[in-house]
Amino acid sequence: MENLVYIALFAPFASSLFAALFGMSPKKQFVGIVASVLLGISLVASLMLAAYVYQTGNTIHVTMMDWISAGDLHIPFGFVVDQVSVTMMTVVTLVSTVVHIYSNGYMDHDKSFNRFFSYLSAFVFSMMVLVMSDNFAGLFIGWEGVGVCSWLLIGFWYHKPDVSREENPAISPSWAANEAFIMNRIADLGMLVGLFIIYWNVGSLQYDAVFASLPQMSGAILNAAALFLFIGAMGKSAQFPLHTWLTDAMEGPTPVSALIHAATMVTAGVFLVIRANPIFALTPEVSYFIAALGTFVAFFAASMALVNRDLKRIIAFSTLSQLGYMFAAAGLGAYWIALFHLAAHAFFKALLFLGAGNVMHAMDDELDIFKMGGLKKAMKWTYLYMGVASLALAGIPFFAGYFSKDAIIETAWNEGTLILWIILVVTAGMTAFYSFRQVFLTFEGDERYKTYGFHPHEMYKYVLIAMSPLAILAVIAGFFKEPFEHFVTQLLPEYEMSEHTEHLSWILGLIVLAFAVSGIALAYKKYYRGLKRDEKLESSWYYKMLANQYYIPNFYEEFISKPYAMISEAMWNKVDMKIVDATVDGIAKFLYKTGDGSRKMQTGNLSNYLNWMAVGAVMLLVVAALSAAVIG
Amino acid sequence: MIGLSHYLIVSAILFSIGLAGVLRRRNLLMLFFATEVMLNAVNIAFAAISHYYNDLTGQMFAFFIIAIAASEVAVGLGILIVLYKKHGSLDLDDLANMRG
Amino acid sequence: MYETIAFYLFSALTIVLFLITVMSKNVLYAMTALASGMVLISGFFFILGADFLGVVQLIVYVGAVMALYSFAMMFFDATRNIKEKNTPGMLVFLLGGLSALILVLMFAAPIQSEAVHALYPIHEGVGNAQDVGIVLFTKYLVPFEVAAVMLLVAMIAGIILAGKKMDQSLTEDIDADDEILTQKDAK
Amino acid sequence: MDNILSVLVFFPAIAALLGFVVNKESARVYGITVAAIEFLLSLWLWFSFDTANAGMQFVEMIPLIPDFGVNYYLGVDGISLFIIIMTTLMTLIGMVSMSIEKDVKNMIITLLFLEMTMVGVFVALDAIIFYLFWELSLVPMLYIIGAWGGPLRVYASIKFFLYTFMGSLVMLVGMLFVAYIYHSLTGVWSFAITDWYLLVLPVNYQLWLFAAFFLGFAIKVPMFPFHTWLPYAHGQAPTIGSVILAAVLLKMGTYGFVRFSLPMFPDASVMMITPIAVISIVMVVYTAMVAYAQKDMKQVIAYSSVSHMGIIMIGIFAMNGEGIGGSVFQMLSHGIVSGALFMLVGVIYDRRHTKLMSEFGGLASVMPKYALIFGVMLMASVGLPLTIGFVGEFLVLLGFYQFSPVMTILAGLSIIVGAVYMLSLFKKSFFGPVTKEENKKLTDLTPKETWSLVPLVAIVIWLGVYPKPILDPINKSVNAMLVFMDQKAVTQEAKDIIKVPHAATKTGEVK
Amino acid sequence: MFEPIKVSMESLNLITLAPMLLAIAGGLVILVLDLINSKLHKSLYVMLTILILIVDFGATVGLNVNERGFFDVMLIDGISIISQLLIIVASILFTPLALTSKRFHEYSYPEFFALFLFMVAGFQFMVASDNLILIFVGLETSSLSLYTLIALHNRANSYEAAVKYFTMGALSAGFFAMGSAVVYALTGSIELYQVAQVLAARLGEHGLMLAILGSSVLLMAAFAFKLSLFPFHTWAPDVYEGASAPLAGYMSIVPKIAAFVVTIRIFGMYLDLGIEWVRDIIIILSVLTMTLANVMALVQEDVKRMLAYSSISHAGFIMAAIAFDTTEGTASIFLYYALFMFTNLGAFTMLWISRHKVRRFNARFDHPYEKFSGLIKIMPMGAVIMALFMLSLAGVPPFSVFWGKIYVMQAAVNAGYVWLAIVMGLNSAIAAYYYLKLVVYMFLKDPVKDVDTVYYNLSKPLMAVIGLATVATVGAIFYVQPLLSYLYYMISASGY
Repeated sequence: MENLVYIALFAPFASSLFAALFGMSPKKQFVGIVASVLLGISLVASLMLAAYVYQTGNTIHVTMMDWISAGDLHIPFGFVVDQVSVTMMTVVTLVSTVVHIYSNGYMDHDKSFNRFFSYLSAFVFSMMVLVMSDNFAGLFIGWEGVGVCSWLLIGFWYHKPDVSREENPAISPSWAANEAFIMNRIADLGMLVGLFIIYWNVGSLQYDAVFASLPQMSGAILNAAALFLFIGAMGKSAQFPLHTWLTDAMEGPTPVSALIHAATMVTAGVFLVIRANPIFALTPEVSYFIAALGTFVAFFAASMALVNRDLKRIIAFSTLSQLGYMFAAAGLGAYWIALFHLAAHAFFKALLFLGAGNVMHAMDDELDIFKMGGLKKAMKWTYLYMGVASLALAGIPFFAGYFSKDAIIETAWNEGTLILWIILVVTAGMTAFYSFRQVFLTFEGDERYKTYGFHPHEMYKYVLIAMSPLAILAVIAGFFKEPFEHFVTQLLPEYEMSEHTEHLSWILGLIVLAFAVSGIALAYKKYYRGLKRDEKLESSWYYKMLANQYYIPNFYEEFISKPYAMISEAMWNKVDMKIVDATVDGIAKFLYKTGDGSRKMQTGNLSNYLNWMAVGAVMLLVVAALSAAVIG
Repeated sequence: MIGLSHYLIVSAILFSIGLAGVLRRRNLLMLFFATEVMLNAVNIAFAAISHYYNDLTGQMFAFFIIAIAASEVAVGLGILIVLYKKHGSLDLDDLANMRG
Repeated sequence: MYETIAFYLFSALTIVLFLITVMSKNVLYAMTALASGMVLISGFFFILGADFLGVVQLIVYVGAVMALYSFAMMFFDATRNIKEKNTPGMLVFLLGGLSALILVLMFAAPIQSEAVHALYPIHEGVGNAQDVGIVLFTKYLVPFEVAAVMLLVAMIAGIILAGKKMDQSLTEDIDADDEILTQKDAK
Repeated sequence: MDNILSVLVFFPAIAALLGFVVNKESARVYGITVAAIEFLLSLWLWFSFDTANAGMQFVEMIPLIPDFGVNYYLGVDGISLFIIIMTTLMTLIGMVSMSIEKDVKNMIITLLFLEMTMVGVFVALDAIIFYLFWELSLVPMLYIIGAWGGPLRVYASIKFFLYTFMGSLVMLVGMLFVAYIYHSLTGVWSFAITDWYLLVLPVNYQLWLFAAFFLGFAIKVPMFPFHTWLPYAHGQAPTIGSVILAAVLLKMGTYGFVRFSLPMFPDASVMMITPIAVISIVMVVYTAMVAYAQKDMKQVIAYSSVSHMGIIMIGIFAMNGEGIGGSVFQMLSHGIVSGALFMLVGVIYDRRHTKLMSEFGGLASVMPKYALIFGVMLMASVGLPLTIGFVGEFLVLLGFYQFSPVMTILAGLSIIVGAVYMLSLFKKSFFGPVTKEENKKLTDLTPKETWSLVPLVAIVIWLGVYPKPILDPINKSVNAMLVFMDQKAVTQEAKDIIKVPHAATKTGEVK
Repeated sequence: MFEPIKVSMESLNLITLAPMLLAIAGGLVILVLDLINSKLHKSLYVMLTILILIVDFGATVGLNVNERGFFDVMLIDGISIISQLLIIVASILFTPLALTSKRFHEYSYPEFFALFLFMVAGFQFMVASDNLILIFVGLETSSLSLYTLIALHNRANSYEAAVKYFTMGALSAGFFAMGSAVVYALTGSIELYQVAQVLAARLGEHGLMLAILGSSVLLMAAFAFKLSLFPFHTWAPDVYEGASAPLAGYMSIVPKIAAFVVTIRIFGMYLDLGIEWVRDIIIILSVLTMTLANVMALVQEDVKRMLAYSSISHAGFIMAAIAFDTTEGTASIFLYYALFMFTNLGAFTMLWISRHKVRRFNARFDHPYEKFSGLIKIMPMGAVIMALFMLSLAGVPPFSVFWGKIYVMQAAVNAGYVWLAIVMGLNSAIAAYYYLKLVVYMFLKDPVKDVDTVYYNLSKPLMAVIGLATVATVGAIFYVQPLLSYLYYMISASGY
């Protein structure tokens, strides 16, 4: 089994290295194929491990080698395959494999084809390290690794120039990449601090050691550790206020958005909370904060999605919103539900993005849904996939999202957090609305694209086929809820609804469903027939506010980026050059000036010299006389 | 009665006169005169102390000071002569090639 | 009584004469005053019983030094009044006055002490020249001889500095670049 | 070969003297060969180094001025060993990558002398010998900056020299005072550091002496506000000068803290943790901001050096095995990474004769290999896990957290601000469209450049993934030092703050 | 009438006089040789001088420590021997500088060498006595010779230098005489060991303090002139500039060693009497001297003038050591000068060999910095060697002056003057600037114009001198130990 662990882990790494070999060469189709195959191998290994763990209930723990040891700190490269990590492994490798295959088609015209696969596989490897590590430091390796890969991939088309924010809210891919990296770094600092707290109170960063010693730790420390860990999670999972990078990250190629910014990396934060659930379980205040923040983000992101015109950004907002759901669940203690939603979400959201990718591929990278419409003729399969995914997202019964999301909302009810429940329910309605607004505007109605001269065409067959597992899972994943619960709760705490909730569950379900369906209905009414723009609405302040993401990016720019640049400039020009350096030079100049001044005593005139000498002698005599008077 | 202090005070006054001369003179020859005054002043002091201590050392010192003064005059005038040949002046104000 | 009168007379005269030396604009006056002052200082020596020193003072200073100065004065053609931009009187007065004040204060103290014993006592009834001679040729023989060397040095210095060779540059006529003394000298 | 340290010190010096005879055209090859041999010798030193021993090894002692206690006294322990190896490595690589056309022979000779002084500083166990090499190292660097530098080279080189010289003279007075105390306590003159370690000084003496040494070391590090010589020196120096300066010379300062200040003045060091940490935090954040404001690539990296040195300083004053070990490791890491970054800037400077970021843009399209290596180094510089930069930074922050969580968070801002200026540098120069016509025809790395950079990339990743072979000996010596400091500390507060690792107490390693 | 005086030869201890007599006799021999044959080449006189000095050296080495001779006028204690040795060695080293490839006016006089030897004898007398008369006479003998030697260079500047030196010397002689008179008035003696006894007895007397302090001040003024302490230093830059480079170098070492010895004797006495005031004055003067000379050296345009200021600064540096009044302090003075000697010898020799007849770089200066511009390109070896001397002067280890500096600073620390040691350190840092300035010119700038003749005066003897100076400067670390232990032994033997 250990070999399987290593195969699952290192197959993507091998793939990355292999692709990197050709990183600077022109496109080589076999690179994509080899990468996909290696990813497939990793998937198979993961599935086998999953089966093993599922069947035996054993976990596999391997330690490859020592990494850092200094002082009392010992960090090994250790990997653990247990119910949680194997779930993540499976999800990650599955989506990755699909995305790899998909990318063969999507990226086929890109001259940096090989490089893309190298980055993509490297990402998978980092993600595997993240989920498989048996300690927080290893998790952090993966954490940073996915950050870098995300940076590389968002900035994949680095050659694009910077443009104004009006033209492209993300300015340029490289700008978006840097934004993502830096925002994540802010959160990483929190995460590091969380690690430090744990280390200095436990003496180890191994999960098992940490969790074992939790009962001896004081509440304040636990709260601090939980809070800082969650700050780390906020960055990676793009929770408010560190969320702006996620939508800008859509500058990357669409498979990247599917894999990294929807299915896997952004859920790392949720994974962290789930992984560290013993800590969070002991810190109800922090947990409640997490749930509240998650709920808020769910609503907040959904509200921005309502008016957005960018195909990918809408999906990104929805991702954000769904991450909010997951955090809500995790914060409320329903870790397994969060994990379940994570998995289900991965499937349908990846599918949604890949579908969007198909559309972009067809529409020469056009993203404005107002310029689309009626694409269903040209892209039947894509329409189907995206429709299914949207249904799942909207939480329509029997699709994956229904089971997972409903459970979260039910949890909110069950915990008695009525406000959270209401918000989550409303958000469910909004989710349904914007999902179908997008689907309808893209695929139904008049064929607006013709006026812009596009010639859409369907994606390659094999790509469509490759997408099918996701589509299938988006439909059926919900049915595995029971076995899944059974499986992961071997490790995660059981979460049972109270009898009261159980009793009301069908009503609650109906309410949610009502909201979802009415959302769809509204979308249908407004957009099915085509785009009817409402000038009055679009010029209203709230519409503008939503369209501009509550002006948060502008706020950040005006109050953080620009002041930072200004202060930096001032630090350099004013402080460093004018004060610090000028002081040093001033001392030197002073000495030089003193020299220049005192050389004047050297007039060259002997008489002056004699005067100096006499002055010296007489002065000494005077001092002597005065001192003698004092001494007596 | 004239005591040691009397002599010494005369010596001090003469020494100061010499010093003042050294300070105010710009003509080298006159400046040398002033240095002679200073040395002579000291000689009075030595002779007087010698007398009052009944000790010969002071006279010795004065004797050597006279010898030194004489040698200084010889060397000093030698230097003055070469200088005068070169510069044609003994004024210190003309003699400030090197400064700074 | 006789000593007191002599002391005050000599003191007043030397002070005046040396003041003339220092203040006079005429080299001749200054020099004459200096010579007279030195004669009077030998008078001090005679009062103080240092006969030998008095004689030496007269011979060396009034005889030799003054003669040298006279020759020099003639050489420099300095018989006329000289023009000097003297150092500001304020500074000179201040420094001279201060030094006089402090030196006088110093000497006004009870500096003479019974505790001091003469190491080379002046013998009663013995001539000063004899006394001086004995100390000079025993204890101070070495300084005496060194003084001789010093006078030799002064003599050589006077001769070569005033000599003709100093007028011409011994290196002037030789062009720097065709001088082939390098090897010769290096031996 | 017990006298391998002497060989290491004097081999380059002798080679430099002989180098005067070597023909101008062959000087480069000569230099590379000598540096390579020196590097192999240093590797041999590592090979024969007993990693289980925490104390000084290969000790050599020849009395020079016994009446004055000055001895030719050399030795290495885990702390200095790897800095020496890094020194020889960076000299070798610097020489290989050197792109200077003018007076190559002079440069080679100067570099070899410089190598002697640098190795000398790290092997010296006698304060006077240490000081000797310390001061002597200024001279070749003065020449390198001044003779091959940019337009302001004379100003920069003199500033560099005088500034450091001034500080070290104050340090010298400190050394003399320690010797005086040693003499008055034992009646023997000694400048041997190991003898000085045995002195238990009263706290007020410790504080004064600490201040004296601090000035010398802090200027070299350079700590805020003594850092302004550094941007000039880097800005004007030729690539090779910057590489050596950043990689090795700056480390002398931090090494000095580890070698002198901590073990000799444990109480003063503990009392000074807060002020020094505050200065270091200012260094970290302030210089990172200044770096962000720079227009010149090299200046960015120069200021980033200051910022990173701040991290090293914080680690040293963490007073625990994690922090100090991490600091020593970070010294190596910064040496290699900043050295490589300066070489990388040199690559583009050789091609375009400008280092202004505004002159570039889109280099990643034109020079992909260059961009790749630059990217790796950049990531190492911002402390990405599995690169060399992470290990040290992580350990430092981890270590210092024990002393002050708040200050650690402030210092930890380095991972953010560091990313800000580095990524902005990368974006401005490498990303975006190729706007300038001159840039379109730039050639990618030549084999010479590639082969001097690839080993560094390899090291950056190797030590990021598997730092153990280096971290273990460092850790041993650091632990021993902590045990020793703890025993020696006079005040209880110091004893409380100096944290002896359990590993060290268990085995009872005492120097 | 007196009895005839009987003096036994043993009690005279004539051997104590031997070294000086040898030098004087040597001077006379040279004069006689010139009388016999006036066409003899200067190289003969140079070699004769060196030989005489070597014999002189031998005689000095052979002296026993702590002996008095000739009615206690001669005092052969440790510092007298080591200072004589240093004086002789420095004289030997500077003499061959006469053997330039180009002719210079002064060396065409055989009298030059005779005067030189008389001057050495004068210095030797000065250091080998504690009798103020002999000190004074020795001082004047050497000074008068030195004035003449300077004037013999036969340039307008050298006359000016000689006049300045002479006149100020005359004034300082006046101070010395007056100071001695006060000492004599206080104690009835002018022999320092007697003076010390009487003063110790009279120290408690009321009203005498002014006279005691006044005597110290007057003597201080006299020797501060010789040592070129602020504000008595003003002659030094001009005289160095006007004198030929070898003499300037010589002046920066030998007269100062002699003056230091006398200063140690006189002020050591005051310090031993417990007059702390003198200590304070010495330290103040020393700090002022090193600092002001340093800042003035910063702005110089001429290397020789810069070296003059640097010598002043070094003297101020050393002066502080007297205030410590410890064996280390005294040893550090001699160690410093011994080490400084080689470096200064080298530096001034480098100036000397680059001396042009015509000032082609600057209307006034012989050695402006520009002259050395880009020397590394023209004459790499010369530039490197000059740089070594400059670094040594700046106190960069391991060159010779560093060891002197560190020892002085150690002495300061040991005596409890840590702040003074720091001031010394900071001053060294300031000083480094002007030394570096020359290095910068030589190494970092490009040559200006027809510089091929920078080594105008180079000859083999000069190369030998430079070689010796270089070896001694670079290899200082290897002879500091024997030197130090010898100095220490000698000094502690004589009770300082």
